[in-house]
Amino acid sequence: MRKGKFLIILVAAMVLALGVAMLYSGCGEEKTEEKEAGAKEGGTFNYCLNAEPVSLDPAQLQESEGIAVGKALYDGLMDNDPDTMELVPAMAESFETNEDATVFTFKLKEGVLFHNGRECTAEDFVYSWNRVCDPATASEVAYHLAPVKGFDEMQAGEATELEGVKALDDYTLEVTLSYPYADFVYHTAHPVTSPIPKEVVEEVGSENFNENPVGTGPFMFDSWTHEQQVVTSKFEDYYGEPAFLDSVVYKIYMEEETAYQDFKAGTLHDCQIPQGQFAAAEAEFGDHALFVPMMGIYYYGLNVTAEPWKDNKELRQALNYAVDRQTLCDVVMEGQRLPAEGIVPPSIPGYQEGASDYTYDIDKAKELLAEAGYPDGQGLPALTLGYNTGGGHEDPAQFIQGNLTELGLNVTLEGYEWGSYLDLIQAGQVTFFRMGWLTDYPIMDNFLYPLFQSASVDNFTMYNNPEVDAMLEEARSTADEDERLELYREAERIILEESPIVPLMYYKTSRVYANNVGGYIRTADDLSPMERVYFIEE
Amino acid sequence: MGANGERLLEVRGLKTYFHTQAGVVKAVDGVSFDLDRGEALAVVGESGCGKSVTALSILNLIPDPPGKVEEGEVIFEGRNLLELSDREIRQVRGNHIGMIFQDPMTSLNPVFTIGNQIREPIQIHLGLSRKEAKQRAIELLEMVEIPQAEKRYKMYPHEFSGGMRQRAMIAMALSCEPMMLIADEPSTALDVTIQAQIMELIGRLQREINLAVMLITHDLGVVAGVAEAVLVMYAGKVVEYADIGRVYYNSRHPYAWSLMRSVPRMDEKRERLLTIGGSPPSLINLPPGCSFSPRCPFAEEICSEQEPPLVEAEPGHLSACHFARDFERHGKGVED
Amino acid sequence: MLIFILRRLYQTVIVVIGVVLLLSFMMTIIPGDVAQMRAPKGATEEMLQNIREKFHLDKPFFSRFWIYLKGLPTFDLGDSFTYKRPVMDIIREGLPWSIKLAIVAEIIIIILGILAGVISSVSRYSFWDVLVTITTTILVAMPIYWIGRLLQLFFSQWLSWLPAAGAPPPGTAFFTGLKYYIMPAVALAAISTAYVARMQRSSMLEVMRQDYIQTARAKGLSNRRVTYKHGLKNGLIPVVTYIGIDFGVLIGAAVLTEIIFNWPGIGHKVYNAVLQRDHTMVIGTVFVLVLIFVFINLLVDISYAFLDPRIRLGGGQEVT
Amino acid sequence: MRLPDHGGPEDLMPGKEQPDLLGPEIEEFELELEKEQIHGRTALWSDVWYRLRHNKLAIVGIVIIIVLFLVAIFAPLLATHDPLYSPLYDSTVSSAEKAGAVKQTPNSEHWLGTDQLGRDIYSRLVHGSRVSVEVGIVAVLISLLIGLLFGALAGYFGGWGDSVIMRSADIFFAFPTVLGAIVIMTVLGPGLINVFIAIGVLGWATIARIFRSSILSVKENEYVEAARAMGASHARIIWKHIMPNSIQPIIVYATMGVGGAILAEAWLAFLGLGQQLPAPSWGNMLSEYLVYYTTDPWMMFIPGTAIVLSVLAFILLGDGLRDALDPRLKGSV
Repeated sequence: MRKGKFLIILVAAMVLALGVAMLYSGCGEEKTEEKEAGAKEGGTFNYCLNAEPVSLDPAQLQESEGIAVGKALYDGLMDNDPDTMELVPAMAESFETNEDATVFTFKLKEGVLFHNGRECTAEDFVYSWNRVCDPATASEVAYHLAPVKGFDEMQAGEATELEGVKALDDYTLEVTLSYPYADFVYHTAHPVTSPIPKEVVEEVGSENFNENPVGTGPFMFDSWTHEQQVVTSKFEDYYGEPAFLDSVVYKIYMEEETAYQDFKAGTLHDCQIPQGQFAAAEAEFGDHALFVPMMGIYYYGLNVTAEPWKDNKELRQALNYAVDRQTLCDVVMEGQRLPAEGIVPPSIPGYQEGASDYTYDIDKAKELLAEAGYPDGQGLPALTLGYNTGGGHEDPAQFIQGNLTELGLNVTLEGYEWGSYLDLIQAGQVTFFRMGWLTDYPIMDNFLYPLFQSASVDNFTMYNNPEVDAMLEEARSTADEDERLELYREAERIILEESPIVPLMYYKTSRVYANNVGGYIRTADDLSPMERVYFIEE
Repeated sequence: MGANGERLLEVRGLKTYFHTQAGVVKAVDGVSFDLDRGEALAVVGESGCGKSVTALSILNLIPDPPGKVEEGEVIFEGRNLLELSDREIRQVRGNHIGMIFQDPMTSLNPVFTIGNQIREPIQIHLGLSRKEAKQRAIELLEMVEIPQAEKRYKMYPHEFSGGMRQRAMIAMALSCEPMMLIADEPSTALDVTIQAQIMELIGRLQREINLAVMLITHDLGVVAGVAEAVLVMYAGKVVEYADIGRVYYNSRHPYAWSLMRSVPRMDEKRERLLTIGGSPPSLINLPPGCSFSPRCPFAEEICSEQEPPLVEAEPGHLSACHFARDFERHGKGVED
Repeated sequence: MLIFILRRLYQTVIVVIGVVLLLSFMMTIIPGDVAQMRAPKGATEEMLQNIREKFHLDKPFFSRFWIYLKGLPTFDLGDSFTYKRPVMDIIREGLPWSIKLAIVAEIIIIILGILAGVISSVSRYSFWDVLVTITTTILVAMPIYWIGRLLQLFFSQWLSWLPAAGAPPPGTAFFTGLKYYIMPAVALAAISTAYVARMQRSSMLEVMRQDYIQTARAKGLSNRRVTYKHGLKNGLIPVVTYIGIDFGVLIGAAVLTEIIFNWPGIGHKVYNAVLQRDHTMVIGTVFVLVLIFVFINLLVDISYAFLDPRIRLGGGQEVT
Repeated sequence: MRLPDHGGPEDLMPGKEQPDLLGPEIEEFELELEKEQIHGRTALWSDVWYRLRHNKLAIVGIVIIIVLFLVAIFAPLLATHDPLYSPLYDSTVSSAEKAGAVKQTPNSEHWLGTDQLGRDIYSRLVHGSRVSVEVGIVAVLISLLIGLLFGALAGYFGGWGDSVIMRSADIFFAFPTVLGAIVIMTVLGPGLINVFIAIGVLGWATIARIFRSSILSVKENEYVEAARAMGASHARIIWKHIMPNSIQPIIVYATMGVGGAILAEAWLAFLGLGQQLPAPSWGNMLSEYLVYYTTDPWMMFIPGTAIVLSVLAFILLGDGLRDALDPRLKGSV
């Protein structure tokens, strides 16, 4: 009898567990009506970071977390308009460029102060840029200044100063490039190129500047508790509009899911929406869930030097017609991505609609497959589709596999962890691979040149087209914006037609912010300018 | 059986059963006996005959479940121990009735000092202070002939030899000056020489402090010098109950008789010891009739049909055998 | 006793060196070019070579191993490839969190595990016993990260009682801070609590049928005193040993818990370090973890001897 | 020494006990009872089966395990859908239907609902049982192979080989398991075969230890001495004489190890190091559905319950086996 009771309890416990699960069906929180907007000065904003920043030294700002904090601490010559990503002056009053886009002259604003109270001058830019390029600094992001004349000599240790950077006077900075590159001015909006005060670097030591950062940005550094938080406070003497907030605390989370929980609990004022909850978040937070198209492309690459992709444009095109981007974006990604028929996303100046005519057309795909010599997939060896695990790439990969199976191909999936993934792709062991590309600057060049220029190290598809190479170089040396963009557009069309990649989706941000917050936006480079944010009077 | 003293304990129709899934184990099935002040009674039988259970039943120490005292009375100083509350019976245990167990190696708690363990009942039952209790404990250790008692008091059981431990157990059992001591095979686990010392000690204490002793053993040899009466048990029942001389020399039950002959004795020359064939029966499924009949060398037809009652074979000598009254003739006839 | 300790120490050293050797070797054969991962966009082969040199990656395996070994006695574990700071600094930041979490988990294990074990052994087959038995068995059978998620679902998502994750931010009051510990500690403690409860129960049952318990009862002690004085002290011996050794395990085994609960501890870091091919970080962290583990083992062995007087003087009994 | 067919919940406990406070004679008596009355003979395996049969929890375990194996064997027959099929991939399905095809709650068409890609969860669950069974068996076999070999070498021959092997076992013990698995999996790369190897390799040390100590206790027995005296080879002595007498704790450990391996597959999958997609495995399913734990928490309970039940079953059987093989055996959880 005792055992009878025991078994009954056992079964009951199991049933109960299942029952609870079944009964529960999305009884989301009641949506609270937003109060009448009224900006309030002050307050502490808890900003969510999804990893520990690698560094807060501008010379080491490389990943989104570091840059998010860096953007608040440091200002540069130029900035991107948060709404349009267009270039706008920051510390520069104005700039001029010569005919072939090799010399840039920046006129600086007067009275810009560092957080330590000293005025920032052109010399500080010279010092800071030299520091970034100095091999002793061991910057992994010095490449932002790679076009500057003297960069290579500096990196090789043959020079101690950048030949191409000169302070003509306190408020004039002249930059000479080693090759024509009209879009260089966009680089000066990147926080790596921000000025820092020499005396602070010398006082704390270059290595420790990371822990004692001083800049000209709207917020000052207070403290950094590793793996937990970075605290910044409002810089009262900011040269631009001072921030509304008293301070911003960057809270470090390792896991999106848990951050989201804390956001819902009110601990955080913004955070990423975890994958799989986009629709729910949109329903729950309405226009406080920000899905803004980003400066990046999610694609599957084909190694065009490897079988079966080699010399078989039709086969590659067939794939492009076989994938159902709309369903992928709408259903699998819950509308959190934009279907990509081109390479350059809509948030980039110069974006062209209909860069390719790849739509979901299984019949067309089958036709092309037959033309490629594999009618209904016959004769085509089994394909292995590679992706890196753990980043939410599993569902798109399975979906693409489903699409290609429908086309008649035999596809298996192979998940790799990121650490070995790039190696295997470059070694040519993975020839059909998932890849994403997020750019540093909102320029078309930054999509086309690194990915498809034949000598670029990031050209994973091994695409090599002399015509495209020439066009990209020409575009770089074209100072005229319209002409330049037209060249890029044409290059994009050619690349797409040759189909070394299957573009799938454009990234969108997936950020939510709290109900009592105003002025919060998400930019195409997935940042939120904190100086614009304020709390709303309850 | 010595009915000459003041009656201390009366056990009447004691039945202790264990309820297992295989069935009801009748470990003790209707046992009755008496014990006077200062008297020593030996309870004898093979392993599994119910003698230890009888002892545990007296102190109501049978684990429930699965065991249960089903019937019977244990009258100790006029009170039925089986009807006492938990609290009341605890006042009897260790206080009025002390008990020692077979294996001194395992009967002492290894993680407490000897002194701590002896002190415990003194403090609880006699309400002595810690210091007084310590004084008393040391006296007790001296009483049971443990040398350097003061030093030994602080030692742990594993630092004691087997014989020492049993002495310590006795000291502990006698710490509250009980009227009765139950000794459950107190010497079985010890060396032969130590055995004798322990039995001697028990005998001495019994005489000196007028202690009633219930001595449980499977070995009749060791009780010879101590016990006055003997209760022989088999398969949960009393099969013979008489004073020691009668059981030794004039047994009226074939089981007891065989037991006597299975013990080497100094005073008798025998060519070989008798062994009892077979093994004790299952207490769940007792053979019909006399439980001992399957192993009994003298069994007759009636033995496997009717259960023999416990009768007075001669005055003051109870036996549960169909042939109890004329056992001598009957038995000898077969053996010789 | 001294010989016993010395022998254990010698074994400890062997184990630690063995772990470092094994790990160094495995990190070497892991596919993935560290330089490639560390290199910036558009890096040249020359730059890659510089990185390799910087991290000694160009040297043969044994010379690299030797470089490690030389640093170990002074806890010079090199610089992390990812964070570019001394590994020891990063460990110093993370380890206290891991230890604090392990301590809270250990408290839960001790209180709940022992309590549950004792309760179910005292009242066998009672409702509580059955409940404890079912719960413990199911807990052992549950993937720990699922336990974590369920806790978050119930206590954070549905009931909003506890913060979903993270460590208490600096300056949090003690009791508010404690709320951050509850869920990760419970998840971390779950399996061990179940083991301890099962162990405590059977150990108690084992003890409670020892002869000395019968002796104690025959002395007229109350059930409570018999159980909690005579029973528990004996019944605790194997459990305490387990709990002690488990403490070392808890510090190092919290990888999944720390990931799910965003705990800034060391397990989390070492997991990321493996994925980032941060050799120095992986080896350094595991070295420290193993050191803690074997050191705690050593302590447990020694303290075991003091808990059980039988071993205290006898000196022979080795606990494995 | 225990009541013959005790089957209370305490059978779950690592150290099986008998009713407390029975006098020694009762225990002896019970021994008699078991030997004589119930069995009549003392053949080991029939004893084991007898005791196991009367342990209700072990029976629960056995029943679950049988069901698990049957499901794994007959998965294609039991499944109602192709576990890989999703209407999302189907060019004949309209986009409106596609939108409604994912994360359906259980219904008559999809008994356990559909997953985030619109696949039938029930069918994936049924097919996923195969992975769990395979991982459980193969990983444990690998552990056994390595563990028994090294355990035998260490225990039987002793000497420096013993030291080396046992120190290596120490090293494996000191190594945090999860971390060990992560490192091995990153070395080998993901995939089912590598999951077998990683879990298998990590389990050898315990088995080697158990086997070594039981060999040590059996080795000096007279029958082994006798066999040695008669010139039997080492392999023969180990196989014929020592193995049958030291294998009991190994069987118990291996049984529980199957449950452990199923669990390990689950957390490896959680770390993205498990079976390759889209093949269903319970670990993959659980970590996939975990993502939706706030919006569709019912999803994770399906593979979760399946994992818990099957791990539970092997623990129950392992506990039962331990009691049945040797009621006095303790502590080898």
